[in-house]
Amino acid sequence: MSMTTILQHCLTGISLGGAYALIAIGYTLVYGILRLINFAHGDIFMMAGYFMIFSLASFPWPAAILITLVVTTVMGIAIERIAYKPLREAPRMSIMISAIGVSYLLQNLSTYLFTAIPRGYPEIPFLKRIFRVGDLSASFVTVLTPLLTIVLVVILMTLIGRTKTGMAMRAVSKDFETAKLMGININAIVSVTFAIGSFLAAVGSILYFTDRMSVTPFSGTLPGLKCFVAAVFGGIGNIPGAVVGGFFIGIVETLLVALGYSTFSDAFTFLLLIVMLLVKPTGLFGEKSVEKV
Amino acid sequence: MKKKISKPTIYSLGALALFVAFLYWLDANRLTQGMVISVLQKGAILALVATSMNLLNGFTGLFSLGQAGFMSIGAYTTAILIIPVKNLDGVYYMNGVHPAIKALRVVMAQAPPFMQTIFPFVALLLGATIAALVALVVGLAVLRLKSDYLAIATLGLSEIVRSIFSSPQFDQITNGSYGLNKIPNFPPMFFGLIPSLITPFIITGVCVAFIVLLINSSYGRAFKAIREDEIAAEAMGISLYKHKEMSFVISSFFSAIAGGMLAMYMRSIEAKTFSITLTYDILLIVVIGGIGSVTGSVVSAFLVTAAKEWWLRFFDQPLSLFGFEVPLFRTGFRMVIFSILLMIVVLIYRKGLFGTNEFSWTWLTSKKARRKP
Amino acid sequence: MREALLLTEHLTMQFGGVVAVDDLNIKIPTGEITALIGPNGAGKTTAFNVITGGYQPTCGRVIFDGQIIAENHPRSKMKKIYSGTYTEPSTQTVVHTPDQITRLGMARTFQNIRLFKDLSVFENVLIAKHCHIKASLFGSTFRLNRAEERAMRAESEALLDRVGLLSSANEKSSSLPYGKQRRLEIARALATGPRLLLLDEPAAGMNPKETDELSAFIVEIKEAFGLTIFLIEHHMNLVMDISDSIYVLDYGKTIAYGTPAEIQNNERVIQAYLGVDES
Amino acid sequence: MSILEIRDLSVHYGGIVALDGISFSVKEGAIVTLIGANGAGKSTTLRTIMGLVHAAGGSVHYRGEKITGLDTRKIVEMGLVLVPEGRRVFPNLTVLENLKLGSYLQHTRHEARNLEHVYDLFPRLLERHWQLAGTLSGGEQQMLAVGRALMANPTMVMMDEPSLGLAPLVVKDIFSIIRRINGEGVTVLLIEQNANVALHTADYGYVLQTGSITLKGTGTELLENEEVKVAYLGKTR
Repeated sequence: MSMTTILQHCLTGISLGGAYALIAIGYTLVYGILRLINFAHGDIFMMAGYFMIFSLASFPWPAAILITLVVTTVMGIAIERIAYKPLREAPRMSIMISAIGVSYLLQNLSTYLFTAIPRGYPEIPFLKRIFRVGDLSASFVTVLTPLLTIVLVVILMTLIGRTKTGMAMRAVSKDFETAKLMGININAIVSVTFAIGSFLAAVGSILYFTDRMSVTPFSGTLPGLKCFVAAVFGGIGNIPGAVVGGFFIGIVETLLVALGYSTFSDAFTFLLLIVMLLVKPTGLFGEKSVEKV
Repeated sequence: MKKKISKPTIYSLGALALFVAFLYWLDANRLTQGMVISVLQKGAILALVATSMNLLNGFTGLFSLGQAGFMSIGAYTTAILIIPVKNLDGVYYMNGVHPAIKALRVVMAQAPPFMQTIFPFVALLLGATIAALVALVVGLAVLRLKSDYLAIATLGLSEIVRSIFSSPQFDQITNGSYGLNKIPNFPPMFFGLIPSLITPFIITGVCVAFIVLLINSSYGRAFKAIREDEIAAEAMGISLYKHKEMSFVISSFFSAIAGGMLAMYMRSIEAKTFSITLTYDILLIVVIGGIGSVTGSVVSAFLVTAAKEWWLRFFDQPLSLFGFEVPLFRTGFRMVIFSILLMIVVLIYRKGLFGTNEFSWTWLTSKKARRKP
Repeated sequence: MREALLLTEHLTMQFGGVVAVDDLNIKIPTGEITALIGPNGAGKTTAFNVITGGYQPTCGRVIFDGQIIAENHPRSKMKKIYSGTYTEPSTQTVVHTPDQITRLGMARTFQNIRLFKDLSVFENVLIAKHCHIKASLFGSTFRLNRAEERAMRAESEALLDRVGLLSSANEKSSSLPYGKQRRLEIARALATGPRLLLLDEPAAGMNPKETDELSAFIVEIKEAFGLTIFLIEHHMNLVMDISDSIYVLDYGKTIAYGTPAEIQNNERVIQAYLGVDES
Repeated sequence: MSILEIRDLSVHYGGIVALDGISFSVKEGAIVTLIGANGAGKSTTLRTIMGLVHAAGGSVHYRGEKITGLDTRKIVEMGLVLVPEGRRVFPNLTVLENLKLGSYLQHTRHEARNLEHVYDLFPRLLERHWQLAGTLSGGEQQMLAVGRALMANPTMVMMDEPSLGLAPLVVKDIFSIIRRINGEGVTVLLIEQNANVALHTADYGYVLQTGSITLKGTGTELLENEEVKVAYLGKTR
């Protein structure tokens, strides 16, 4: 393999990793606060793909992007309110099953509404513009994805680090009850968490699908699970960890595909998960938690 | 002392006899009753996986999502061992069949006829044994994980198995992404005394009976103790590691038997068949039936299959009432309705059909009285 | 003093830099009732958890009936932050899981009742009998151990009768009133056939009348089953009533040891409980 | 005039009666203590008042208004705060952030003023304001927990075992701070196992035994009462 090809693959990998990172943040935030693997997160990402297809059919792209972001965010909040909130006091298995149920519902609903046939993802012209540097060529979206990811992560970190809401989020993730004693509205904080997660999933969706050109009702399942792995890998609850995990999985996956092991790229992700859980369950940057008997 | 047969036993035997008679009737009318047969057979297969998943999730409290993976091990093993030798080259027309498999199958084909009739069952058992061994090894590692981490690790495991089966590196064994077809249907049992149509019910019956016996044994009680409270169970002298491993291995064994039967039922399999969605489908059956109820899982498997494949079909057809075209009715609507029903069960009627109760005749008659206010 | 059934030597349990149990040396004489008392957060339950195998000690050893059931010495990272007073190098590491320790003959109850809530009273006790089962998984599934199973059931029934819970044998354990739940938890521990019974705050949440009943009950089962009892308790009436000797723990350290009368008049104990008179 | 009035409050956990119809009141501007052995129901009382635990019966009135069943947030807004048992500072947040969360419902303008006040009471916290709360010593964490409560500009503070697990000298510090806060007009309800120090500090006290109030009186009265000792150490045989 020539140097150029390797670089080319790395570029693709970084781009894919950026999209993964954005989705992984959603998992990590929700898990951090509710201790829930939001199995429906990948499907929210998939739905965002369809929202874009339909909004771009009738609106110019800036409006379409805005609509997609808003609708996806609202959907994320609604899912939490309807399917997770009633189960907050229930055993952990119930809420996980509910999340799986939502995932199932979204897949079936989108099959019904949009059929299982892959829908072409519309091209947003400026994203598809091709850049050439020497022998390397890349579309604008490939370059934009990692950059945008970094920018969004920095904004998010600032939000969580500096604002009152961010502080409240960190407090809630550690101790529900004491957070209540501060007068923090837990439900509002949980909603904010889902809003941020869904918003980032929508951004990730636009970047991801622009590169992949079509959406099916099952497009979200595998990327969703992989991004959860990314979140676990980086240390669940830890945002930079999720980003690192996302990039890592994106790059390794791309390289494996390039080497002709495309079917093993999924297996690799899950192997990584299992090994990580066994060797360092807290992930790369996760903090230890002492369990009480 | 003369044993007195109790009323419930008579009812049960009666119901069983009626069901068997019905199956024989179906066998006689198999040309006209295709839909019923198909639904019942699939129901029986899913009843077995659901029960084995319930053993793990409902009775031992281990939230595992690896069923599809173990089913695929059973399905592939069975398929490879029972596709007729004459069809092998046709099935593997793209990549050719692995010489070892070919050789084994040729030897098997020369066995005496009565051996031939038990090969399908041997294949099912072999698949299940392999799955159990995989579970044994994997269990050493993943069973240390707690609740959601265990769920995601087993789900990952299932995906690993799937990607191995579909990878080009194993083309000559699994036929990669083309999958396997021309798989023979269920074999008859007892030299044709029991027609092939009834075979899956017998297998499921035997396996479910085993699971029920296990659950009601001392070991089953230990499983339940772990479900209720791990720390207390351990303090009562129950080895968590040993019992979790037992439950995981047994559950995987029976999932693989069901997988093998699924291969016989569908006649063709591919790695995609055993995706996460299949595990979700089974989980939903367990949830609807009641987590921790074997009868719940069995009844729910038949109900869900019948509803999905048969009764709710009309949702997928355009419907006109009194000349008006009813909106919404078209392909896929059935599954939406089904998902919504499911969410209602999950959110409102959380115990499912049976909760943690088992069906019994006395329970049936007193159900009204016991219903919660 | 009679021979000790349980001994701890220089037992220390550290969580990071926090020393929860500090150089604990106790002797539980066979056939006696020994109490461990001390203010909230003194490290009593931690000591219990170390003894029953829930935690691996940082240092020191636990000896049950002459056998070392847990031993450890501070290593690697722990060595650096180890703040215990015990310096004599202990070289071996012995670990037993809680279930192994139970099978050796030591059973416990929990501070916040941990019954198998969804199971019946009878099943709760029957499950505890499982730890000594001889039949294999298949033997038990195919009912090849009829005699054993029958014996397990008969013994469980007898035990429930003994503790006065037979009439509620088929009730869900969580539906029992509080006092009976406590009693059931003790019965369940007894079903494992222990020689040493550890009770973690058995009277927590009980009113004086229930507490008195419990005192009598503990003495009764001690005699009936030939037990040695080690208990943590805050209800001083109970402790003073039934204990042969008492250890007092404060900030992880043993501050007093003696008979109930000695403890009640010990200045340090009174201070630990009522606080320092600051005026 | 009593600022807090508990009438016949009972709480059940499953089948367990944690509080069996207790009644007591707290005078405005006073330090009142509720003492009793472990498991007597002291923490449950405070948690029920704050709306963290559902009351099975009875009512809580704060400044004449019934607050039973209200959202914790509303109760904090009304100026009643709790310093929870075991400090419960947010270990992943800095000292300053912990304090800021204390005035979550306050206007930013008040926040600065409250902060100044808290730093004045606990200069230690100012020194360590950038440090993660999890790295503080037990005593400092307790100061932070108290400071955080004061950030809400409360009319009344309830404290759940502020002396728990602290060295005697630190306990002394904490109690002198409690008196100082009280001197500034804040009503204090104190829960303690450490009866001596609590009764010396308090104007009035109640003794709670397994879910019921068995004794009451002024601090000095209770200190001299032999029965208090019995409640802790049991009857002599």
